[in-house]
Amino acid sequence: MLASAWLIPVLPFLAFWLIVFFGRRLPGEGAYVAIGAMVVDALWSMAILGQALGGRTYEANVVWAVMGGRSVQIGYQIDPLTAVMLNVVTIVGSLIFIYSIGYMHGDPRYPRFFAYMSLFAASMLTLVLANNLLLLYVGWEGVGLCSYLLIGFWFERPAAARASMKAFVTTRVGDLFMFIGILLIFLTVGSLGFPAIFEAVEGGALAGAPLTLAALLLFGGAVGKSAQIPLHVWLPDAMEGPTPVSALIHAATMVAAGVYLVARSYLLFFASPDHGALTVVAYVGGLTALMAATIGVVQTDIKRVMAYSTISQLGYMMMGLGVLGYTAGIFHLMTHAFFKALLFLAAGSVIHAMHTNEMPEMGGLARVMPRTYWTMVIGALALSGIPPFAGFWSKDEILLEAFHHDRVLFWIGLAGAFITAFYVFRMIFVTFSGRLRSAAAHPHESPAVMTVPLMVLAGFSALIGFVGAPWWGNPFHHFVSFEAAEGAAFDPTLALLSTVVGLAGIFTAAAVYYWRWIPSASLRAAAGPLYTLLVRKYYWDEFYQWAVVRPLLWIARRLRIFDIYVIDGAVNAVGMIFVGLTRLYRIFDLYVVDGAVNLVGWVTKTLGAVLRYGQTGAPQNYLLAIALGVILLVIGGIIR
Amino acid sequence: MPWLLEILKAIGLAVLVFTFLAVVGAMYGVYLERKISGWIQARIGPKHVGPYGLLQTIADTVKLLQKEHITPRRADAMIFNTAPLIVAVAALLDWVVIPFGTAFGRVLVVRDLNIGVLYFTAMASITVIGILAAGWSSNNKYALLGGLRSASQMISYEIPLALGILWVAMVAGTLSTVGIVEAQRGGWFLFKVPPLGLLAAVLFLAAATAEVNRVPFDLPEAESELVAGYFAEYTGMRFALFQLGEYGEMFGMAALGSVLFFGGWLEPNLPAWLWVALGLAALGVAAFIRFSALRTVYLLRPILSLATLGVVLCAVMALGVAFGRAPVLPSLLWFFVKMFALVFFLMWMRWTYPRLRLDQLLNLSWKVLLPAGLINLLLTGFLLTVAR
Amino acid sequence: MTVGLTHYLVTSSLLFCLGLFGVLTRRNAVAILMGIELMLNAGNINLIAFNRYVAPGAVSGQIFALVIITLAACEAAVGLALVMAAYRSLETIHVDEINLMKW
Amino acid sequence: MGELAAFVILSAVILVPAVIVVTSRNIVRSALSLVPTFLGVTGLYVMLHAEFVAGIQVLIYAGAITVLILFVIMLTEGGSGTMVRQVTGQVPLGAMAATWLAFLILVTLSRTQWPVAAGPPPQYSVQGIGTAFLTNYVLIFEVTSLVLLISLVGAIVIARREE
Repeated sequence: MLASAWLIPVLPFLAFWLIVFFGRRLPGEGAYVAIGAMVVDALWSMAILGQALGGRTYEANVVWAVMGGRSVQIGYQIDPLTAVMLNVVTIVGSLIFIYSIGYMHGDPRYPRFFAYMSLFAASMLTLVLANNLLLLYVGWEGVGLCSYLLIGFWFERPAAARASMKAFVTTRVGDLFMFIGILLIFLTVGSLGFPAIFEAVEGGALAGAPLTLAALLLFGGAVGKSAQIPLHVWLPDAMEGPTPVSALIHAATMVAAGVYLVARSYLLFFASPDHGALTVVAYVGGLTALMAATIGVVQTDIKRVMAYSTISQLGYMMMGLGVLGYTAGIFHLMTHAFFKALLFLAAGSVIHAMHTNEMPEMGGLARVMPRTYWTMVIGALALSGIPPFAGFWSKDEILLEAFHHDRVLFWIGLAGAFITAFYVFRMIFVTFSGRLRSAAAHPHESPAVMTVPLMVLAGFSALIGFVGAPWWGNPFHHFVSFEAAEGAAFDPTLALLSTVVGLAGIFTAAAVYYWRWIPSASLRAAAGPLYTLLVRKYYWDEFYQWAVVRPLLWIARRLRIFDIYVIDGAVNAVGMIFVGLTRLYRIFDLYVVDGAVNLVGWVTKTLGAVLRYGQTGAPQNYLLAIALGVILLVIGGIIR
Repeated sequence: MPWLLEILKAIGLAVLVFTFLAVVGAMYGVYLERKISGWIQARIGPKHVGPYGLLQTIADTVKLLQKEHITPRRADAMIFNTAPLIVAVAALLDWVVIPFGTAFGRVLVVRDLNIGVLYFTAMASITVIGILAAGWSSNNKYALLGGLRSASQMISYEIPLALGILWVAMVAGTLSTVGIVEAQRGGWFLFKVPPLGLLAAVLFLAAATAEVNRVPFDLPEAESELVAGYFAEYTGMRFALFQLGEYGEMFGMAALGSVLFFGGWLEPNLPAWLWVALGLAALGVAAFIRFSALRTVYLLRPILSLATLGVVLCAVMALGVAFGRAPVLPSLLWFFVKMFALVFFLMWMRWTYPRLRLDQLLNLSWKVLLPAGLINLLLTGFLLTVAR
Repeated sequence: MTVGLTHYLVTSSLLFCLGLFGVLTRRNAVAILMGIELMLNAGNINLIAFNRYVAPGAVSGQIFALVIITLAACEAAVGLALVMAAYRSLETIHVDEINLMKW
Repeated sequence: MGELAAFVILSAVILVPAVIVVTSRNIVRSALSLVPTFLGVTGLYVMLHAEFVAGIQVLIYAGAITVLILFVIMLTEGGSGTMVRQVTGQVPLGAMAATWLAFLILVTLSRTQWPVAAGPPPQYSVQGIGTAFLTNYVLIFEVTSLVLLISLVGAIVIARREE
């Protein structure tokens, strides 16, 4: 079972090729193949989780290549972290796949969608199973590619095409750092397997500044993938892709890969002098959390709200990891995967009904699509950390850790929690309460194939938190834990505080958007410049435009001029010279070479004209000739 | 001169076999055919000449012997006159490798070649030439069509036949008929590696039926469309020779079938009480038919006779067991019982089934029997190798 | 006197030359095929005879003979198919009348 | 003695019909005359203790190839059995070549010493041949089967009547 775990990524990969080649001829136009692969993986992962709970771990390696003296090994491992990630990916993945049947129904490139999704699942599972940076990097790039393909899935829309480009390029920046980090580690340690690296760290072979540097470089990759400041700009635009993609890739799994990377190589961060790397992680995370949350408040596109919320939640995870809350971060990763996938799918269901993303056009959908409504409310409660829903436990743990290790971050996180609750319920109220504002739309409840996964996910979001519940001895902690970073004890007052903050956020949202005591317009007027700042997303895009894009373009123009006048000039000059030479050569060619060729041709022709009378075309004549030849030969043989 | 003795011995045995076949095969083959067809069609069949019409076919033979030999004008006389000989001789040569049983501690077989079954198929395939020659030389379009049909049919059905035989050869590990029979001491090949043995037997029987041009594969001599096909023009003894060849071939196939799949002359090793039970059951059936209103139903006559046969067999068997001597029946008898059971089966099919169309026939051979046979071989080989 | 290798060789060589004669002189494509078959048979006789007399222990000669028989079957099948095709399109199987691609 | 007699008889059975094959003006007769030739060759094989090859010889040559040839003859003009000129213009040359070749081969035979291995006639078993086929000669075996397959397909494709 554990020994054959390498088959888990292989299954979706096979599904990918199958669908690519046989596409529409497959059952369900390929959907069933992909779903089958995912479901099998899910069951498998559950079994693996069961065995991992029994305390069993597994690791296997094969030599992939030998570079000089060093042999590069690739392999996979099963440990609690991997087991948890496996389950998150496969379970959420299969639910989203099923949902996609309904959402992508009638799309012209329906099979291709499932092919890409399968490929993504394969890469993600590879990434999760890898026990070395190399294989992990392979999966990492794989998911990057799939994200690119899937964001640009509707490439007819220029927006989608541009968004996919942006996502790819932005993440590349991070990946570059990560690659450098990997090389650094390989040079210092001489191996890419995590066990070897950790040994080196513990043995002190890799320590001090290089260690911090390597950790930070790796973190650069994580920043890119997990859309942390300053590389967060791609994620909101990535919402141009189909909603299941946003749910699976840009909420549940891929963006969490960054967090997973940090967690996987946690020792590197932890061992850096006085947790330098960790502090960076923590502050980047915290700032991201707060900033993204504030932006999320003013968004009108339902999916963009989700996107910013995702960014801020990822910030929470980073923060959690940063403040020595290893378990808390992973825990939040898991819970977030479930409830954010739920929220996205619910939003997708809404979009499916309304054929628009703009919340101002919606409203009053609660009556029309109750299932979607209630599941989404559960998701929202989970997100805003109201007990007993999943989000509460994990977020509370993060705040707890922050409280114990870094007060500033604690307050940031608390503020973030308030804003989170506010924007998510703002979205709920604007979308579902009041009356329908768009006359054109005729909303309807989505088919069962979409709502059933919603309900399942809602169940998860409601209950999954209890695996971290303190009064059951907090089992998750004992399962996934980093022995050096001991989790702080549960603190009722803090829990109460975060709950109250969350409720306050909800109440404020209700006050503004449900009871309308304070009309939102007046708020905007009051907030004035702050509002513009938020709407402009802190001018990040403009900043990049000014700081990166424009200089690049300027240099490019200069280079173009250089290219035209110098390089092309040189090439043309060479061309001229050769043209001249060939003119000379042509004469020689005409009279000498052609003359020879013609001579040969003439000789052949004349000979042929004579000899052709020997060619009767009747095989028997030829045979006769052969027989006579044989006779002559035999005679010769006898005489000699 | 040992070789002379060898030749003489072979000739002597051949003559024995020939007479046996000429009498049993041709005459009583025809007689059986007519009787069974009679039963199946609720007629009585021949009954005037001799008791139960037993002498009917002898009379027919005599008649045929006196008839004139007509050679059609513009027919190629030489080939026309040789063709029946080819058919008859080929059919008779089949019997060289058929073991009839054991007596005086040696196997009763003309020649136990170490390529026995291969030889059999080869001889069977020779028949085609005779038929083709006959069809062409009698300068008659029906005959020619019949000849062509039978050529295509036999060529295409030799392959499934060979596949069926190959299966047996593979399981038995030898090509010699005697060896194959000896290999079945453990149990009939019919039940070997079930159900593949059965499949092979079905293949063999179907192909054999087609090989001897009998219904449902009797297109070459379809009376209703080709006026008896390739021997439409033949008269008198040559016609009789064709008949002899045909029945000899059929009996040969039946004999080979019994050798390949039903353990040849070996007696099935069942416990005595089972024999007694069988005998009583057969007796019961017979009595029921005999004394119930059913006796008027001609259709049941074969069952009646078979039941009687069964009774006799089982009675002898039980006696033998009682006196504790084995083998109870002489092996010859066992062989003939099995052979005639198959013959009866063939005739039964002939009078039960309609005729196939040519395309159906070829499709059956190429699209059903051939792949089935190949897969059968493959599977069996795999199983045997794995089992070993 | 007993039969030796030479006897077989003589027979086979005569058969071979007869086949050659047929191939050289017949104008019916099928007849030419028959000649070829005769030549192949002659070759087979040689193989078997040599196998029997020169290397009795081995079965190489028989193997080759079997292979040749197989190839002869292939050759007959394809050749006769060609003859059929030619007859269908040209209404003749006489090689000296089939001169579509001559000159 | 007996062996020689058998051999002579068989040679006659081989050669006389062979002459008919190459000379008869009736194509069907020459086709049918192939049969005794092949059977005679079979007899030689039996005398050489190659029973298996003999069986295959009958099965393939007499049983299959001859029938195929007859078939084609009957599907083409031969079916009418009309007598047409069957020989090309190069009969004398061909006859000359054939006779010369025969003569020369015989001369060569008479002047050659074969390394004949003495000893009792060997007993070839089908198992032996099969084993040889699947061990030393497996490549030949596979290639032959491939050729067989290809020629099968090719024959079907060529002979198919184009719609």
